[in-house]
Amino acid sequence: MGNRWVAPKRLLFSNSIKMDPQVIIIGAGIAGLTAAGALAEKGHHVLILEKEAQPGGHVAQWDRLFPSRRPGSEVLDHIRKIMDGRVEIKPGIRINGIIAHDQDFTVLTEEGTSYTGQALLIASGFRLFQAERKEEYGYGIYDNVITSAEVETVFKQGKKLLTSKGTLPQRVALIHCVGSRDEKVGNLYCSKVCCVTGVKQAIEIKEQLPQCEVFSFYMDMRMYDRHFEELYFEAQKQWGVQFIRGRLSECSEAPDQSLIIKTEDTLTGRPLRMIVDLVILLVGFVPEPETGKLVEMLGLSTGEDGFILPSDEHYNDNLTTVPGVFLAGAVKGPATISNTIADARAAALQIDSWLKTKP
Amino acid sequence: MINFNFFVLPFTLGLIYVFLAVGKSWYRWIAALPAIDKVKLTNGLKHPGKIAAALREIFLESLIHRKMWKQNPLLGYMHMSFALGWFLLIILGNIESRYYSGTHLNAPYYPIFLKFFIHDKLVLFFEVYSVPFLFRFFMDFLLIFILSGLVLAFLKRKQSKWFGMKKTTSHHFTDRVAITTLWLIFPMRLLAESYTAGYYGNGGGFMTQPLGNFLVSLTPLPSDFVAYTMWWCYSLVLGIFFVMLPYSRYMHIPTEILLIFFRHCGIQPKKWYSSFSETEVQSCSRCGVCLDDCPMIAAGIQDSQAVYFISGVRDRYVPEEISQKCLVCGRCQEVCPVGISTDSLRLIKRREITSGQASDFRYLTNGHSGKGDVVYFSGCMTHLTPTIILAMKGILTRAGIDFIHLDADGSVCCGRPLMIAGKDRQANELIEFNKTLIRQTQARMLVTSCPICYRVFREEYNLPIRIQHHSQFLLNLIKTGKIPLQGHFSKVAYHDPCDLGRGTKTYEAPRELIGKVADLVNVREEREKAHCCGGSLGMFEASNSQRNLMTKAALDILVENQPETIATSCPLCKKTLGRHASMAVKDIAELVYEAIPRE
Amino acid sequence: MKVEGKRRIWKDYQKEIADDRYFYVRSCVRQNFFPASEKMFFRILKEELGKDIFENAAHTTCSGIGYHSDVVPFETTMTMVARQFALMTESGYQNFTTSCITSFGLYTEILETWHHFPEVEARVRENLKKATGREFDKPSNLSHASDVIYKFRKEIGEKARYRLVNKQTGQPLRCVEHIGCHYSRMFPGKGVGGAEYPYVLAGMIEEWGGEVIDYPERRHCCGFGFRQYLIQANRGYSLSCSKKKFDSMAPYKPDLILTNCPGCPMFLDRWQYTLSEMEGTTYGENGQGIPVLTYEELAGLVLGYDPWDLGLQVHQVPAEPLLDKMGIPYDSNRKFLNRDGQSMGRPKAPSFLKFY
Amino acid sequence: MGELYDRLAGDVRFVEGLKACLNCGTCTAICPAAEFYAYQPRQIVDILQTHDDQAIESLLKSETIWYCGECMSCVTRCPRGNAPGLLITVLRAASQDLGYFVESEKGRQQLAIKRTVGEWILDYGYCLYPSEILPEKHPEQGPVWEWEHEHIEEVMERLGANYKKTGPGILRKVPQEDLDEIRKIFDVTGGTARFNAIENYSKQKAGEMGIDLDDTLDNDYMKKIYTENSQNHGREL
Amino acid sequence: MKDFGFTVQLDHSIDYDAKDKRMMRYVLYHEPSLDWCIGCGSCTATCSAGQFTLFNIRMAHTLLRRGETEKLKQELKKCMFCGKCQLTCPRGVNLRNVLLRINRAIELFG
Repeated sequence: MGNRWVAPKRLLFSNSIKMDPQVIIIGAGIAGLTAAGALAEKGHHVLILEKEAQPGGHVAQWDRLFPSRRPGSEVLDHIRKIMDGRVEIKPGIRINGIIAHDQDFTVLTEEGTSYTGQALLIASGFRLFQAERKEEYGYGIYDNVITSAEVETVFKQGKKLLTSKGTLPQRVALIHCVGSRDEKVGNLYCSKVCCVTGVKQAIEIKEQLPQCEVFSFYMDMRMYDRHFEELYFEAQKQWGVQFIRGRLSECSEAPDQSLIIKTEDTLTGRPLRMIVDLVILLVGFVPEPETGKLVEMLGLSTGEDGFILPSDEHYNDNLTTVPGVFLAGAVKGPATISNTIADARAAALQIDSWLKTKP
Repeated sequence: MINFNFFVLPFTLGLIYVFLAVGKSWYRWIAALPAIDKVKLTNGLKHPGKIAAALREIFLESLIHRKMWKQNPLLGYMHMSFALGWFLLIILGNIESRYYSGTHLNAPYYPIFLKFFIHDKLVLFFEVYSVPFLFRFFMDFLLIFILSGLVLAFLKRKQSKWFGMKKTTSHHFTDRVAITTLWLIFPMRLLAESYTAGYYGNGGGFMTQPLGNFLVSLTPLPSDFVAYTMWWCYSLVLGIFFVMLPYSRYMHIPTEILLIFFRHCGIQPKKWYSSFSETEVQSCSRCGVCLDDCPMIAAGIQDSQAVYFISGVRDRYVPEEISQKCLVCGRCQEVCPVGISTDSLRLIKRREITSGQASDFRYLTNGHSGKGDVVYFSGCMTHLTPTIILAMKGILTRAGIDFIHLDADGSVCCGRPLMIAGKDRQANELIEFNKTLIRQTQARMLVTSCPICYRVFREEYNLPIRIQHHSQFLLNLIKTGKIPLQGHFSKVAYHDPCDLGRGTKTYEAPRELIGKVADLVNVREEREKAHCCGGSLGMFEASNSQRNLMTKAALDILVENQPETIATSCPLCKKTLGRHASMAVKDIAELVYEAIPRE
Repeated sequence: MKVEGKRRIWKDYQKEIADDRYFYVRSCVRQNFFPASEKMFFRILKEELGKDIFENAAHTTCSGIGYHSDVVPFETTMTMVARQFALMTESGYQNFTTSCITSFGLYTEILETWHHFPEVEARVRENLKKATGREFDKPSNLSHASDVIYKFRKEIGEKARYRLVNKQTGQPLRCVEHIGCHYSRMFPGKGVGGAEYPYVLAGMIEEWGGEVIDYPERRHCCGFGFRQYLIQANRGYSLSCSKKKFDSMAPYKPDLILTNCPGCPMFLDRWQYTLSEMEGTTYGENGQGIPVLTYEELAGLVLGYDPWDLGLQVHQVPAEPLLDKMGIPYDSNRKFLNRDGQSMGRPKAPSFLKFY
Repeated sequence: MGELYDRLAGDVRFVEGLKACLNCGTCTAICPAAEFYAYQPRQIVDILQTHDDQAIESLLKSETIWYCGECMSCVTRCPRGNAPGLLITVLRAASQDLGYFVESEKGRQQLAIKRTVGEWILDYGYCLYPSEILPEKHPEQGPVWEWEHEHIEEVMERLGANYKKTGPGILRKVPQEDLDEIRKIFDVTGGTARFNAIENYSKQKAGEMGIDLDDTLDNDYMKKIYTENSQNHGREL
Repeated sequence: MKDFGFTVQLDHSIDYDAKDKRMMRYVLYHEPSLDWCIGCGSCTATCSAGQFTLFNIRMAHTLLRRGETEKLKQELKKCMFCGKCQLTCPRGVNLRNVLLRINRAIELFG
């Protein structure tokens, strides 16, 4: 059995924490944490460097997950359980250099400390699109234009979704494809998760405010994954969420701070104007700028979308052109949580076998 | 000799009342008949043949309850015992009373209460074959006959399943009073006669005399007094029943008689609510036989079956969704003991709802329609099952028929879907349009693949040319050797489409046709009793899932004898059944086409 | 409404505007309807700011209206524009300033086109040579006249004798800005403040003490639509567009509408009249309408020029109520006098719209 | 790809204007023409990207392409970088050069524009000139313009214009040699050809319609195209 | 009032808040399955009337939702009621009843 010869290794590490880690993971989001857990289980010594003060990444900010609407914390706790005690996490780290030796990598931080590992896993994830950039939607200008992320925060705090005046919204519009599929902001790709997030939030809003009319403005409903279409159906059948095919063109504020949205009702081919109390922008994924630095330091390549390219998109999805540098999760582009977890496990497996075959 | 006593008054008054009430209604309905129907009626009544036929039906249905027997023997017997038993009791009672009174004219109550007035003639043991004895014997016999029915009726209330009825209708107040009194009538008669016989020590029959003696021996009270009270009760329940009858479901008894006469005089349902409809509605006995035979039950729909719908009509309020919640498959019509035309009643109500709705088909501009010997109209639905069109065109070509496919590029609907929604006026615009198209072809025959079209072609188009459903047409081709057959299917179950089967009574042609190309396995409920596939265009208020349940129910019966293929002759049925069937569902045209050797 | 949000965006769209030596080309529409505004632009730049601004008598239209009403081919218009550049080059200037927004948009578009399709530029140079024997350099800086005023809004503000403040109440005047569609719609980067929240006029208003009012149909076109106005049968479109804007801004009770496009002020001014004659509806308090100003007129007013020198008398919607609010003195008797002080008679008074 | 499509695709504005439409409708949403006419910019782009010559030809002959006001609001919004407004300019050019414009009421109006704005460019060096803006043709200009027009010299002088005079300045007389240059430019670059096309096709059509059309501004055909809306164009229900 | 030779034009844009929603409410109450529509257009594609004229069921549904009663009235008259649309609907919307109910709603509120 594998364990027989893995055992001494683990022994070796357990009594020499001081020693350099085998694997350095950059980013303590679900990708980083999952990979860390998987590697630790295989007996590798793992160190995670995280720029935020707290691990958990975006999932930590999210209330409930699609399609099942189970709390995000459940998933996070599960992942933590696997790695707790076996993995060391260094929060608040700013990386300002990586030196690749022939056998290992040294990561230099702004604090001047340095960490060396034989393998490097980039799991630094993504950033949410900054809605201000979609100027005509008036985010940051009109008080009642908010993002899907803010909605999650409200739900996570167990609060009610209210207008800027503190009243219950009578009508809410969810806007799809904000910062995605839009050359005006330089993102031609689809962010994959917004459609279903929109449907999920629409349902959650109806749960919370049954009297509230919820409209969803979409171009295509991309319900590509398991149970997504069913969720969409539920939103229509059970919650009477109304879906209007047409992309939001512009938003303006009425004297009473409600919003006048302009879109085409493409199924009638006519402009449509509607007054809503709250506009929710379903913001997409953009590459994490910090990751850009890593890409330069390591001489990796990115696609037109700015996300890192693996050495082969089909069969070497977790490898890069640089031996010893691996990828997991949304650094490679928009991904769901379940995809990310699976991807991180795959990365761990790749790293494990790489470390073993290493001379 | 004065044969009178005050206790006969309730009965007598009740009897007079019921005769007046029923007479009044009959008069009202007849008076309200449209002129044409009045003529039909008077002509019919001059025609002894028709009267005879009517009487025969009345005897078979109202007394013997033939349809009930078919439905379930127990149920049939129960109804017969009451109806026939009572009828004979009255007849025999009259003869008996004449024998005693020696006159033909007796007060109406006299035969009913005969045993009260007549009890002096002592019948000795050796006079077994004397007239009075025989009378007493048969009267008692009939009484038992009726009471046995009563017992069954009582059981039915408790155990309707035994009578093949899963569902029964509930009763109104008047119904309850009527049924209680009805049930009490004969036990009362029994008691009255028995006590009397017991008191006098004679006058009873083989049942009433011993029972009388026994009862008298038990009763502490003076038995003449008890007997007298019983006669009062007997007369009272009779009286109350008669008074209640016009306001209870038992009104169907006199109404049905009138209805039968109407029918035999050739009076038919109208497109609008007519006096005929009213008699139909009033003849409904609320027996609820239509409940179990309604395919909607399979979908858990239990509020809009014919009996409920009709009682709504009777009470002059039918919620729209009830009128619309029906497959109009005609299955209930087949089993209704009274033979009420439930479908046309349903459509009458639908017309009231929708006939006003606007339509505008001016966009239909008379395009080309080539000429041909036979004009083939595939129909809208068939456009959704192109294999049928393919098969038909293949066969027609192979048979060397000079045909033209009238609706090759899109059908103008035949109009039935509108009619079944109650929009006849709108439908006629389409009918007129199609008629012109068809005439232009100068064809001698119109063939369609869609029973829906076929039915409306026959019922509403009155075209000067022959109209056939493709099942009939293909059968003819085979018989006349126009198409060679080679292939043979084994174990095919045939599903009767509502509009082809019950709609146009076309049961044999498709079966014979299948017989030519396959082994037909029989289906438990077929022909008149075939289930609707669930896809009916007549249904508006069923959800998709409810329709699926009906389809599954129909399929379960079709597959009972493990067929390898399900055959039907309606594109809609094919599509509907095909959605859930585990085996191939083919139109008979496809079967035939596949059986033709390829060249 | 969070103004910080807008400020952030305004910061992102700061364009390069030359600070002297402007080669100026006139606007077809402004010359006809707001001649004094172009006059004022020269006076402000020369007299108030001491800048060098030059007009070449040989310059002409860019043919923009002809182009956008589709009777003039793109090829021709590009060559017309090239000719203007040639005149600039010959006059020894590099900073090109247009009085017209349509022109500004067109110049921008053409320069972009030449940038992406050098072969087109080559062809145009060839054609120009063939037709006129002229050659040209592309301008090193392209600006609209309103950009220039925006650039010097502070200087003007410092010299201001009047501010956009209601003399009685001391409240800032509620100003609605209307940006010409072709200013930044096609190339947001080429306009101060971008396409969604242009700052070019808002900047002036803020600087000179007014309050900028945002309203739902702020971005809506005034409705010129070229062929949609030029042909009488199509003017319903033009009218309806402006009506839409008026109805949308009315609840905010604006004191004035400020514009940077030649056509817009004319339409926003005339359509108020037309609507009043057509439906009896007037905007603004007691039927006086909402005054519509060009940025030069407004600059002139704050700098204390005589309203009649600014040409406010040729507005159909009277400016007097605004002047009163701002506390600017004016002599009603001189409103319709010619240069030598003789009367030119008076226009007829409209049936509904106030007339002073 | 058809001939007609290739012809359009030859135009740089077409190349800039047509990337790939995903039919989101952001253009129609804010299009003034879509508000006041039976018009959708989205539909235009959608038809063009079918590359279907038949569809394109009927488009060139239709009223539809003439509804746009070329405000270019659509350009700002398109998430795919299409420019419906630009495409319209290309379509209108083709419609005129191919003579399809006379097939639609709105298209026929081009002659009136050519004979006014078009000619004025060549006559005055500017698209408009006060003397030409007649109050009777522009009632909406109101009494002030009427008054202005009546006293045009004085008013222009009062407002500091150099009306009809030589040298630089507002509304000056553009020197003849410069006007000649413009004319040359029009000859060389197809402006004149466009003018002739509009004239000839219009005269032809006027003949077909049996309506009198001479070279003046005042004739039945000109009156008709300038003032008439014989059909709804989606202006009212 | 003065005649200028042109007038203010109808605004085609759907002002959602200005429209009458009674018909939509009525139909949705009586036929909730209409809420399941995903606007795929199968109904319109197969429509019998659609073979002969511009009749768009998907459009009719949208008009209903937007409260565009007048246009809806005109549209619906063209329906032949054949039921093909219902057979092709991937979401199993009970379309014939929808059409019937819209007609009813037109009678009630039109």
